[in-house]
Amino acid sequence: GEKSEDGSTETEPFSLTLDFYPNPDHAGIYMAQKLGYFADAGLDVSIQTPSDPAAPIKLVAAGQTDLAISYEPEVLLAQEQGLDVVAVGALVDRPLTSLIWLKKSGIGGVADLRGKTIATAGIPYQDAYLKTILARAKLTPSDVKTVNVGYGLLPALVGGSADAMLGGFSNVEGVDLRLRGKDPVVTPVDKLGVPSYDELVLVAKGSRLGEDPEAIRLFLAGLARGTAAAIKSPDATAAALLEANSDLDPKLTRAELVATLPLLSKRGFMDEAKWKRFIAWMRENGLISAPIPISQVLSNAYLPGEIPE
Amino acid sequence: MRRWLPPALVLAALIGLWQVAASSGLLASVLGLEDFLVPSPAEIASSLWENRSLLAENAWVTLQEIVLGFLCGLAAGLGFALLLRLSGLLRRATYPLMVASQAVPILVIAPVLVVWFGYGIGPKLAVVALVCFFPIAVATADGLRSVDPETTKMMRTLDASRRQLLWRVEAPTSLPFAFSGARIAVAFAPIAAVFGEWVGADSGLGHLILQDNAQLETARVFAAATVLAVIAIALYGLLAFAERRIVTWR
Amino acid sequence: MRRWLPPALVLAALIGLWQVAASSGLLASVLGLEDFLVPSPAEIASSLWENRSLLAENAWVTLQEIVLGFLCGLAAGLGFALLLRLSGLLRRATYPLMVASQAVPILVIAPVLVVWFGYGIGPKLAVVALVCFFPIAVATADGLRSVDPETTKMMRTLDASRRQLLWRVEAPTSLPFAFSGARIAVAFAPIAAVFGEWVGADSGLGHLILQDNAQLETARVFAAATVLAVIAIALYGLLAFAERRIVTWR
Amino acid sequence: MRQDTKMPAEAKEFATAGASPANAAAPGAAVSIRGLGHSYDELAAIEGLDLEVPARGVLGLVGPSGCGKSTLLELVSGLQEPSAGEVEVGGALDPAERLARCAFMPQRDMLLPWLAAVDNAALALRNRGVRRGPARKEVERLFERFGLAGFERSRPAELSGGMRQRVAFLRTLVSGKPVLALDEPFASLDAITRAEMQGWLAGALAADPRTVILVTHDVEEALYLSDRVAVLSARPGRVVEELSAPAPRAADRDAAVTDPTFVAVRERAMEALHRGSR
Amino acid sequence: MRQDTKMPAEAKEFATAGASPANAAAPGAAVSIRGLGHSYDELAAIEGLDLEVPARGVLGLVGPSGCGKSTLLELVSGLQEPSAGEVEVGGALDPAERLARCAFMPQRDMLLPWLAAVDNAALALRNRGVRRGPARKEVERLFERFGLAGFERSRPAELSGGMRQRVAFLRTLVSGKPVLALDEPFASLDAITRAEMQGWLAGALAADPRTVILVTHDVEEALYLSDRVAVLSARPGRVVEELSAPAPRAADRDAAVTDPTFVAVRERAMEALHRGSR
Ligand SMILES: Nc1ncnc2c1ncn2[C@@H]1O[C@H](COP(=O)(O)OP(=O)(O)OP(=O)(O)O)[C@@H](O)[C@H]1O
Ligand SMILES: Nc1ncnc2c1ncn2[C@@H]1O[C@H](COP(=O)(O)OP(=O)(O)OP(=O)(O)O)[C@@H](O)[C@H]1O
Ligand SMILES: [Mg+2]
Ligand SMILES: [Mg+2]
Repeated sequence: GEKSEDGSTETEPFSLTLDFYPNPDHAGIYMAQKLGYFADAGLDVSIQTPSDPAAPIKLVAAGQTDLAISYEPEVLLAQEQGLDVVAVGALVDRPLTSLIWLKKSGIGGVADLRGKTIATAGIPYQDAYLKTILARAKLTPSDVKTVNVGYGLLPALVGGSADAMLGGFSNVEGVDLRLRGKDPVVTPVDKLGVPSYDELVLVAKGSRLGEDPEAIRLFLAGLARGTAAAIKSPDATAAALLEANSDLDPKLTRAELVATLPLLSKRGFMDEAKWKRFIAWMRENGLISAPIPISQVLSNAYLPGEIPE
Repeated sequence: MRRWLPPALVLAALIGLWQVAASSGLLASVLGLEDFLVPSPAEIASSLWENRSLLAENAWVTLQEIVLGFLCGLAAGLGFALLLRLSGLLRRATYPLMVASQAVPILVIAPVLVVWFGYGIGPKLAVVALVCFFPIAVATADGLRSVDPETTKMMRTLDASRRQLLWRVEAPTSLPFAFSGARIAVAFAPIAAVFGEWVGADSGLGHLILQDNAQLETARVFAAATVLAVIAIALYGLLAFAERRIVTWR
Repeated sequence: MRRWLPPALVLAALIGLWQVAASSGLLASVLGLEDFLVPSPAEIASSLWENRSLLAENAWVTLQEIVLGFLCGLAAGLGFALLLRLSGLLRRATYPLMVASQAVPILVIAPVLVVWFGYGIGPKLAVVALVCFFPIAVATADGLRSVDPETTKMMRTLDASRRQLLWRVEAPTSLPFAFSGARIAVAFAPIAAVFGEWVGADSGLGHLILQDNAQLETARVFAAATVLAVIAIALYGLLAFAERRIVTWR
Repeated sequence: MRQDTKMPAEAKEFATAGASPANAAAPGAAVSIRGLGHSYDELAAIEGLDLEVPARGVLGLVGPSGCGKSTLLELVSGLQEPSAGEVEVGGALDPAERLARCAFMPQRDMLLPWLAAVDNAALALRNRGVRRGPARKEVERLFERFGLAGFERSRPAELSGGMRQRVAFLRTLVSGKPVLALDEPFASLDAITRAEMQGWLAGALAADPRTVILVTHDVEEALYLSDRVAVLSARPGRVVEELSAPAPRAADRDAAVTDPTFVAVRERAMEALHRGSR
Repeated sequence: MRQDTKMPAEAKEFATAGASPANAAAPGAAVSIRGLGHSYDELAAIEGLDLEVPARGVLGLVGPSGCGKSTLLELVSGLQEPSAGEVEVGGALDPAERLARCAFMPQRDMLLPWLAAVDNAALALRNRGVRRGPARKEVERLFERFGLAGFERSRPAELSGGMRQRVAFLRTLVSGKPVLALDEPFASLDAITRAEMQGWLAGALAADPRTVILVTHDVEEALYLSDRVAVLSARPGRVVEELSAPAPRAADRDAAVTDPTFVAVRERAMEALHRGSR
């Protein structure tokens, strides 16, 4: 977006589809939006919020949105399905998905899960996490009762119809439970034997990258600035989030934000070695069949060199 | 006035009981319903009051989706019923598809809806219309078929064309049926709008419910649901009133 | 035989067109439907075949939920309609609640359902029954009201008690209406079962759809949806057949 | 059964029906109508009617179309409440009690389309708690004499107008109530069938008398079947003239109706009807 | 309007209705019924019927209840197809053409409950494309003479049985078709009103002749209104005897029906009816 002589900026429309409803994971994005970093970069960013986390990656592949937030496992599955999608940056470069139970349940460790009920979001690769986690404690999936509760994870755990839940985020559900005085025990899956991966990544359509990568570059640069700003001033970030989403609960959001900011990837860099290890794990667990050439799934080429001020 | 008393009383009684049970911890102990699962009426009421502007905004969005979607569904349903009536072949040919269309989870076609209608009011209207269309079409079609054959003979011997038979006899006969269908449809419409919003939305009661559900904001979830219920009852009442005004010969 | 031909042909034609459009890339170019959004009939068919046993298992689970839930809803709906008929007070008092019950998103009461019924077939039945109950109750109630007052006079002068009037006149009169309602209900039942499974399940077509959707297994998602549609059509046809057998005087 | 076995066939048939509690309660109830008036909104259907029907008496009602005959029958049977005056049936003013004592045959047959002819005819018995089997037997015996043999299992839609009317007539009779309010029971019957039915009714009433109010358009019919005949004026219906029949329900109908006195009375009735029709 | 201005009032009223295309097409169509038979499943309703009605002629049909009169009218009007034999109306055998030439008045009035009396009566005109306003005017003029004045806007449920029947009769007449198939048009009218209507019909037919098939239970009515009267036997309906009326539609009705020859013919008809009723 080059400035025209009269000083007004020509901005190009740019659509971003979130992974799910707005939450502190998106702090950098809303900050950049609020502080006009995207506008400076000549982008007029519109933010879409789906309710089905599997939808965004399809929409990006369908060319319906310029950029979408998805999950590393989802990206790999998309590749397996032949979708033309590439991860161009990490929003959160480590697992947030956690195994959560309540202290009062008296569960000391994974081994105590034998015969217990575990609520999941009904996502196969997360069931695979559980398998790996249980295996490390010498348990098999048949030793526990898992039930797919879709959106009902928290109610299931808090309501006592499940003893533990897998699928909640440490920085969202985890914080939420703590805030409600349920003192939960929250363990991200990479602490339980699942190879680390980038929980939230930004994906673009491969062919699109070939044609004009510029907008993507500009966006990622703006996002990096936004993230930096967010980390610097949490309060302003909270304000930005709440302003943009009046239906967020202020108290909860602030708490989540505190827990989230340290987890945000500053530049969005993705570690190929880490991805390779995770791909291997996915194959071992039969989630993907063919090997996936790393160059196809991710590219750090569009990230800003150093974080611009 | 007297017509409103009984429902009001029953409602008051229920809410009262519920409140007592909740505050006396009975719900938790007996029914196992802790207040973050099912808030007490008092909590819901205060949430309704505190979030009145937020709820109002979102309710307005959803109400538009419901009303417009219902109208589309109504038009489609009535039109389809007439078509079915006029062509037995068409009837046999498309009826199964019509039924099938009701059995497809929105989740499955959600991306398609987005591709076609974007994130605007489009997909919500589509979902609401799809849901409302069916009961209206089925009920009206049944109504059109329910004409006494003797009456048809009478019309035929008076040189009625197919169209005249349809408009002068079959349509009036089917009106009460059509209203049944419409009332059923309008009661389902709010839910449909909620699902429509789950296709992708940044406002509306459905959006709010999902958001709050994720945050375990149970009181506000129930507040939103209450607003939905009120909308449904209001629209249903409106239709029932219209029916009494239009179907005067029964 | 001839009755099955038209729908079969239409269906075949549609599927054929769809396949052609898909394989010739028309869908993608014109409608923007890439095959990972909407797989081609061929893909769906092969997925149906490859996963036949998996689909069959889960379909069986869901079918049970649908049928049992529908039966509960039917019983409740008919019973409620009779009650409404017998007491005008009850009618005015509970009708609004009945309507409201349809406007509450399952998501909102899901935790309650789980607490009460656990993760077994219970919550699914509850959801299906809740959805089926309404159209049946409304349609039947309307039918019971639609008796010609002259007929009522005739029965009264023959010393009919309220119950006899209900069973000998009002019930038969309302049968066609009840069937309309039941057919509408049974078409909605599969969706209801799917949502019921989203409350919490480890098998069933709804569960399968949720999994495959997260897995981007679009072909199998559509395969499952197809099975749902077939179930709906089959049950609808069954009811229509029963109606022809029972309502012989029209 | 109250009747002894020596009575004629018609009687027996009729009698069984007669064995109803209502009937036992009030053996042949008298009907007295005092200052009766009824209006639908502004429209005055009948006005200041006074009529007396003794227990087991038969009153014929003739009057111009739309003068309120059907309305009157509904008022008597307790199906509507009068806007003025009162009706007493077997000593009861209360509409519910009147309803219990009167069997009203509406002008339109009102057969139930989903019931076979027999079951339509047996409705009253079924309502009284008689099981389907016996109830059907009960009425089927009469189908033969009513010229309906072979149509026991036919649905109303498969019957001719006159057949439907006969089923409706039968349905009313077997209710076995002390008072019969018949609204043009034979209007759609041809001369022969009609004469047969009249003869049958005459015989039945002879064996097991009832109080009957008979609305008919056929003055001759009224005069043959009734003890007294009231001629009503055009709306609002008032009594123009009341005549007593010369030979009520005489055994030889043809002879009776051609008898000069009968003809004379008929002329007077016609003349009154003329006067009443303004 | 084909009629000139010198004709009597009735005629004019009737005439407007007469100005229908169908009528213009076939001025007074003749009806001939050859070897006609009809069965419902096993049940033979009518068998081997042969009847001729000349154009503008009036045929009266009397016969025992259930002998197939209504069925016959439906067959003639092209509302049902015979299982044997053929019907020709105005030279047309094709049912659709017959339907276009015949106006059938069903035994039950079949008024539409949601339409006011006028609109029910005006149905035929409306179907023919006449706007509501003119159509209503058209029929309202006749409401007076039919004794329905003041009930133009009443719903059928607010009319008496006889009033309903008159509306249905009116509805059939104004269709202005060359052939009228009337199924007991006056069955629920009292003697006076009935005589009035008969007189009106006689006058109207005199001014603007039509081919009429008149089913009635009243032999006298049949003989007064018809040129010829066919007496049918009990089901399956066959022609027992055909008589020609002594004084069809005579100006002075009372005189005509009391005339000895008329009475004699009536006796013969009754006697034939007896024979036919087995
Ligand atoms: N339900 C009603 N609402 C309004 N008016 C009515 C109703 N029923 C009857 N009337 C009016 O009351 C008057 C008398 O009606 P009713 O049926 O008693 O006459 P009737 O003597 O039986 O006539 P008919 O011999 O033709 O049967 C008529 O003018 C009719 O229009
Ligand atoms: N739709 C039908 N289905 C079966 N049988 C029928 C049907 N309509 C008439 N019938 C039978 O055909 C015979 C003749 O019926 P129809 O109505 O023509 O007699 P009708 O001469 O008009 O008698 P009425 O004088 O009593 O009106 C009757 O025995 C009747 O049972
Ligand atoms: Mg009457
Ligand atoms: Mg007939």
